[in-house]
Amino acid sequence: MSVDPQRDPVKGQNGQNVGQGGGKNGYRVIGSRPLRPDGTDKVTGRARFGADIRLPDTLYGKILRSPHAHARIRAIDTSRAQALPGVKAVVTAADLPSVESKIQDLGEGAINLRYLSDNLLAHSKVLYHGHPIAAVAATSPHIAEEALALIQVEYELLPPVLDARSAMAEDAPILHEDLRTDEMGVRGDRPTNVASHLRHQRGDLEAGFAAADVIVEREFFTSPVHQGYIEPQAATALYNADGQITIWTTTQGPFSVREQVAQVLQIPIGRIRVIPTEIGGGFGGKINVYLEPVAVLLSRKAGHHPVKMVMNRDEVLKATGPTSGSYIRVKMGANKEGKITAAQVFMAYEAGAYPGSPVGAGAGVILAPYRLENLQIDGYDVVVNKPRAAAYRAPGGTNAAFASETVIDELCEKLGMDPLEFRLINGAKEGDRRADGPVYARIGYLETVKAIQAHPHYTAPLEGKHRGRGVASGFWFNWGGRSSATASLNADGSVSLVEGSPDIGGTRASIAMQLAESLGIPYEQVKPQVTDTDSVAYNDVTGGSRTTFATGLAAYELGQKLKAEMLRRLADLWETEPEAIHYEDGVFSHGEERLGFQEAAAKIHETGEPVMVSTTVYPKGVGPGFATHVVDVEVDPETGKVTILRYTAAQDVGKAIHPSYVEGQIHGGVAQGIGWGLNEEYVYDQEGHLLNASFLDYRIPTALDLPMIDTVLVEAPNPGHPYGVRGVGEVPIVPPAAALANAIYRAVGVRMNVLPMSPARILEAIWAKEAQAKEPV
Amino acid sequence: MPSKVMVSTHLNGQEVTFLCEPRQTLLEVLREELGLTGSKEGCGNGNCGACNVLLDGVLVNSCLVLAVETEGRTVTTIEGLTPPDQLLPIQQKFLEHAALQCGVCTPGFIVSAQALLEQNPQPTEGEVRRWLAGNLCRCTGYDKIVRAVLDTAQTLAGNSAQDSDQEVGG
Amino acid sequence: MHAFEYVAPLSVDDAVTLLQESGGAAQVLSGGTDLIPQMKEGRRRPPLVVDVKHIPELNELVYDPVEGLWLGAAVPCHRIVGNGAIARAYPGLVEAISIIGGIQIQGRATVGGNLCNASPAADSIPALIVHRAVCHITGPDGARTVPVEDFCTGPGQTVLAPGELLVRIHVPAPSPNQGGAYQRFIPRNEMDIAVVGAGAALVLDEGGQVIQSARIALGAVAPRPLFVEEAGAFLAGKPVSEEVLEEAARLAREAARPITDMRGTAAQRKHLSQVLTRRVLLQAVQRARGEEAGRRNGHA
Amino acid sequence: MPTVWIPPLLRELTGGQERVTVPGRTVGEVIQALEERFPGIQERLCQGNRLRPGITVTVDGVLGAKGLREAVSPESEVHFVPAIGGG
Repeated sequence: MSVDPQRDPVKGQNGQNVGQGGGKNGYRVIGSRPLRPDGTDKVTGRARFGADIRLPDTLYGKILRSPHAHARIRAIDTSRAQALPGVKAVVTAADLPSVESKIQDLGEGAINLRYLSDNLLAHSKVLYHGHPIAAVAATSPHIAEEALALIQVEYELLPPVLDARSAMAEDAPILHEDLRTDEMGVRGDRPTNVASHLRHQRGDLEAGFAAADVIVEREFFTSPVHQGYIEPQAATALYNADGQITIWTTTQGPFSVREQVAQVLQIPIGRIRVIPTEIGGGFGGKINVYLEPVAVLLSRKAGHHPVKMVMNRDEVLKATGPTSGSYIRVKMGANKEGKITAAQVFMAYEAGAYPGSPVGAGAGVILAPYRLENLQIDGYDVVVNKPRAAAYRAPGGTNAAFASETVIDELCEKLGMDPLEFRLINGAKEGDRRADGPVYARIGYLETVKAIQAHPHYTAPLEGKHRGRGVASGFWFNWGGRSSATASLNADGSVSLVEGSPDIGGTRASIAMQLAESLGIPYEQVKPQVTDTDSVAYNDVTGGSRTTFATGLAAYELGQKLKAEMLRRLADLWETEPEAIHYEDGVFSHGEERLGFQEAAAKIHETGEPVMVSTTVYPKGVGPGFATHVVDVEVDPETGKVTILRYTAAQDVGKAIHPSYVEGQIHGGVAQGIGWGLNEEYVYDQEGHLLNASFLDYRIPTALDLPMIDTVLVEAPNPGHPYGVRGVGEVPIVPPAAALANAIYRAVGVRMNVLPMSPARILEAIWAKEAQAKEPV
Repeated sequence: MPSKVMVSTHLNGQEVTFLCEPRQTLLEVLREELGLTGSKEGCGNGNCGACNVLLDGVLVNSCLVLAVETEGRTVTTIEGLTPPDQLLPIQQKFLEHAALQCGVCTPGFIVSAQALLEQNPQPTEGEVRRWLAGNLCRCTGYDKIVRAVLDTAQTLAGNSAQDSDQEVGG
Repeated sequence: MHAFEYVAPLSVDDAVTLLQESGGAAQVLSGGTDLIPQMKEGRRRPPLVVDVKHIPELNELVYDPVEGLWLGAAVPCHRIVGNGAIARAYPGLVEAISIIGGIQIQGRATVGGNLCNASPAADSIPALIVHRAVCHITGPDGARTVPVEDFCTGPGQTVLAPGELLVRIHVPAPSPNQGGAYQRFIPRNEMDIAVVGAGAALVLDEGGQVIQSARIALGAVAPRPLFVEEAGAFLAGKPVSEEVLEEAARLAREAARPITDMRGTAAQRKHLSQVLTRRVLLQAVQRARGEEAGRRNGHA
Repeated sequence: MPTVWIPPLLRELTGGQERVTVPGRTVGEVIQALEERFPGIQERLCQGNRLRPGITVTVDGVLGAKGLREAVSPESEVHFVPAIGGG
């Protein structure tokens, strides 16, 4: 094998930057790769994650979960559990205040409070295998577990509904008697499992398909998949004797936890303080509360002891949010010139036990990379007897792109066109209209296509039997949201940065870097920390690819404000106007006067009040993200197993603040997309029992399943951010499944329409193809 | 209350005696009784490696060891592996390569990678991946982790090559 | 986990006494990589756990080119895999042992435990069967031996009577011109349970052209690891050819009676039985001839 | 006057019209104006004095934070789209 320096596994970076960045681009700090401030604690085991919290007198809480997918609860008897020595409290849904059916925006996405409450502890029905029924606090986790076994629940079994299409059937068993289909404000007139229907429509479909020279129509099936964060949910709550509540929890959004706990327990937020611990992965799955309100109830009932609750992996997989399984139908037509003439999409997403699948997002993603005149998308949010779906990295995007991007690949095949050429013909650019209506501002989609087209991966021939190369593109909206932060100037010239965005993948660094850049000081002088809900103003969750963008914008503003304040103070000292002071390269000067940043800080410290600035932002200028990926695979036609030979991802990242962590986001998203594409799925039996609730049989990729992942950071700066930042975390999970499907087709000639494309399924597809070939024509 | 057993073990270079129930795993005792929370529980059944420790120098999942089994044996956790005055080269390389995002799997990876390098100072990429396949990471796609391990090996080899050069020269 | 007592006897006799006194309720703890998760999940609730790792006989690992291999039931996999002489003598057996879990599992898991756990999908068992391994068991009534192919009686069940302890496994010395191989199919490349496992060992004539004897065994295609005696018998006396090996593989497929479960379908397992048997036979022939082919590895 | 794109599920109220121009300096005023021309549309978009949960508004492609108080210029293009949460 020849040595390609870019693929040398030892040399730090494997990727490249193209576009306007290509280096530091006049920046001092942005674009460099400093060490993260929390790194040492994380490589030495000192960092404190959710389960690492230990308070004196702590009790251990455990949850009893439903062994059934769908059943009415006739009776719960907790008396034997309560009598077990060491048990301090037992709670059931009867301990939850009754909340009205009210849709509330709780940080990210709206949810009906009644559903939220019912998901914490089932009130009258259990709606999925693993649904919580009761909780116990005891002096040891083992005693708590023993107590669970003493709780007696009487069930009336009901038939389960296990996928979107059967849930939509006329005679399907109904999960929620009061659920009616919402069609933008109009409620249906009968009980249903279809919570809502949405539609995007433009142009003339019939004319569009009539103008097509080739039409491809396919249907697709995908299973629920889990975020798979390595740290299980963990929360400790103290309901103090004075009614004040403190919650230590591993969460993407401490403010959202505060809000959810307040609403569901009917307690004012002013009595709740949420202290985020380090968070061991989330990917959208650590936004909803599962343990926190229950731990608060137990703490109160147990006599104001702290109660610590830690899920095990079985519970995480059974009862915390997977993302939706789905049924999708895509019909697309194109003319001989390679232009898409029409597209029609039907998508039904499994919401799990309560409404709220990401079908809206999926509908926005599915055709987003393309310029279309005639289109219709219908999306349905459907409840089934599975855990309530939660956000998962570009929610709803991967399965949507799997459908549309493989149909596009088939169109290309029929037209005899290179799939990247096809995308250059149809790809969206600034001024084009998205499928859901709005017009794109500056985007870098076409640049990602060109970056792959020019990449040595794509230009290198792929040789060998049963090998294939596939490409696919993806889109994600990204998000702004609300952020706040403060910065204090210390006498030695260091700056303490206090922010409220939990750091899930290096954002302390990327946010501190923006403050350093803005203030003109070295990164090492900024000391960032993530704080609790009492110590900074509201922050939306770390999610939606918003943190480096929005909290980073706050940090930029802090830098500007701090600089202005320092200028004002020095002007006072030097008896001049702030505008008259020159600040460059960390040096303030005015006439003969010169002070380095550090000296200036010391001088300001000695001569007056301390300097602290704060800022809050709610930026609108969100830049969406696009990516194009290429993958080479080899398929063993006798076993159906896929080996990934090479993977390259090009992405419009706006501006890479800390390129290592941008690459890391792409690596991680690709890895999750590959897992989704090849092996990850929830496996249920006919009664709705989840069969594979462990890391043994819920197969996330190991180090041996992945190659190095090449990245191309295309930098098309986002005009809505002073440094051009776009969210980068989500879009990389969108294309992989489709890219793999397209590569598998080229390797062994089967078009896969089911996720995951497990060896068994590929084998069956190969058999089906062989059987077809044998049939007389 | 179930009866407890007294266990003496060499833990991170010290003689430690603790009381535990036979049903408590080594991981539980480390974390809940001894305050050593660097070893993490990601799965509890040996499928993720986040709880990796060395038992008599052998890499094991501490969630699959009963604490009573460690009587008279030597246990090294991430806390004991880290030298008092500086980071191990593998830890430093993890930082430099940004080989961690959320960081919860990191202690397990460090313990595992360090055990690899002691046994096989010059592993190939394939050997690194095979060795680390029992450690799950959901954030990084393993790319930067594998690079960090290979780079550590290369750096250590460079250093020892320099050392031996000097010995020859001197 | 439920509460239980823990004892670590120092002799086989003490262990047997403890097991006998418990009336079969006690569980033997060796590497614990199966037992501990099973206890955590409540699938096993023994009142007494007998840790056998302190018994000298169970820690014995001796290889002699004439006597063969004596493998104590509590020897962890990493000791076997790390022993060059054993790996050279029984590559097909050691490669099966080397894939019982990742490195961390290898540090604890034992072949004895893999046998006694009696999973139909256990990796070491087909490999032991084809290498003619024999279990040495001690119980209240003395010692007895059982060929590995007869040791497991069903999922999680073995021939061990209450009070009986698997002490060691004996593997006969390899014959000249012997070759063995084991392969399993898993969806990932690590950390999975075999969808199907296949082991083969055969002895060629001096010229390396004629099969003198052969044994084939499959995992995960029946309630217990399956010794496909007829496929080996078919090969005995036949010259090596693609057709002959394929026919033996077909016989293995015939013998397989798999079920569909979350890890694989019956049809897939039937099919893989033939594919993997053919592949391990080819590999075993190459090894018998001394022309070992490199192992396929996506990251080599 | 600002152009409002009518969500497909509401076009039954606009006689099938895909987009209409109505006066207004804020999204709220635009909806008021729509209501005057297409009675019933306000109820489909709003709950009380805010947008319905699950609906957000974009003005000139930009997701507004102010809901009904979001400013609209005479050249603006207004869309009502599903609210999206990220991971």
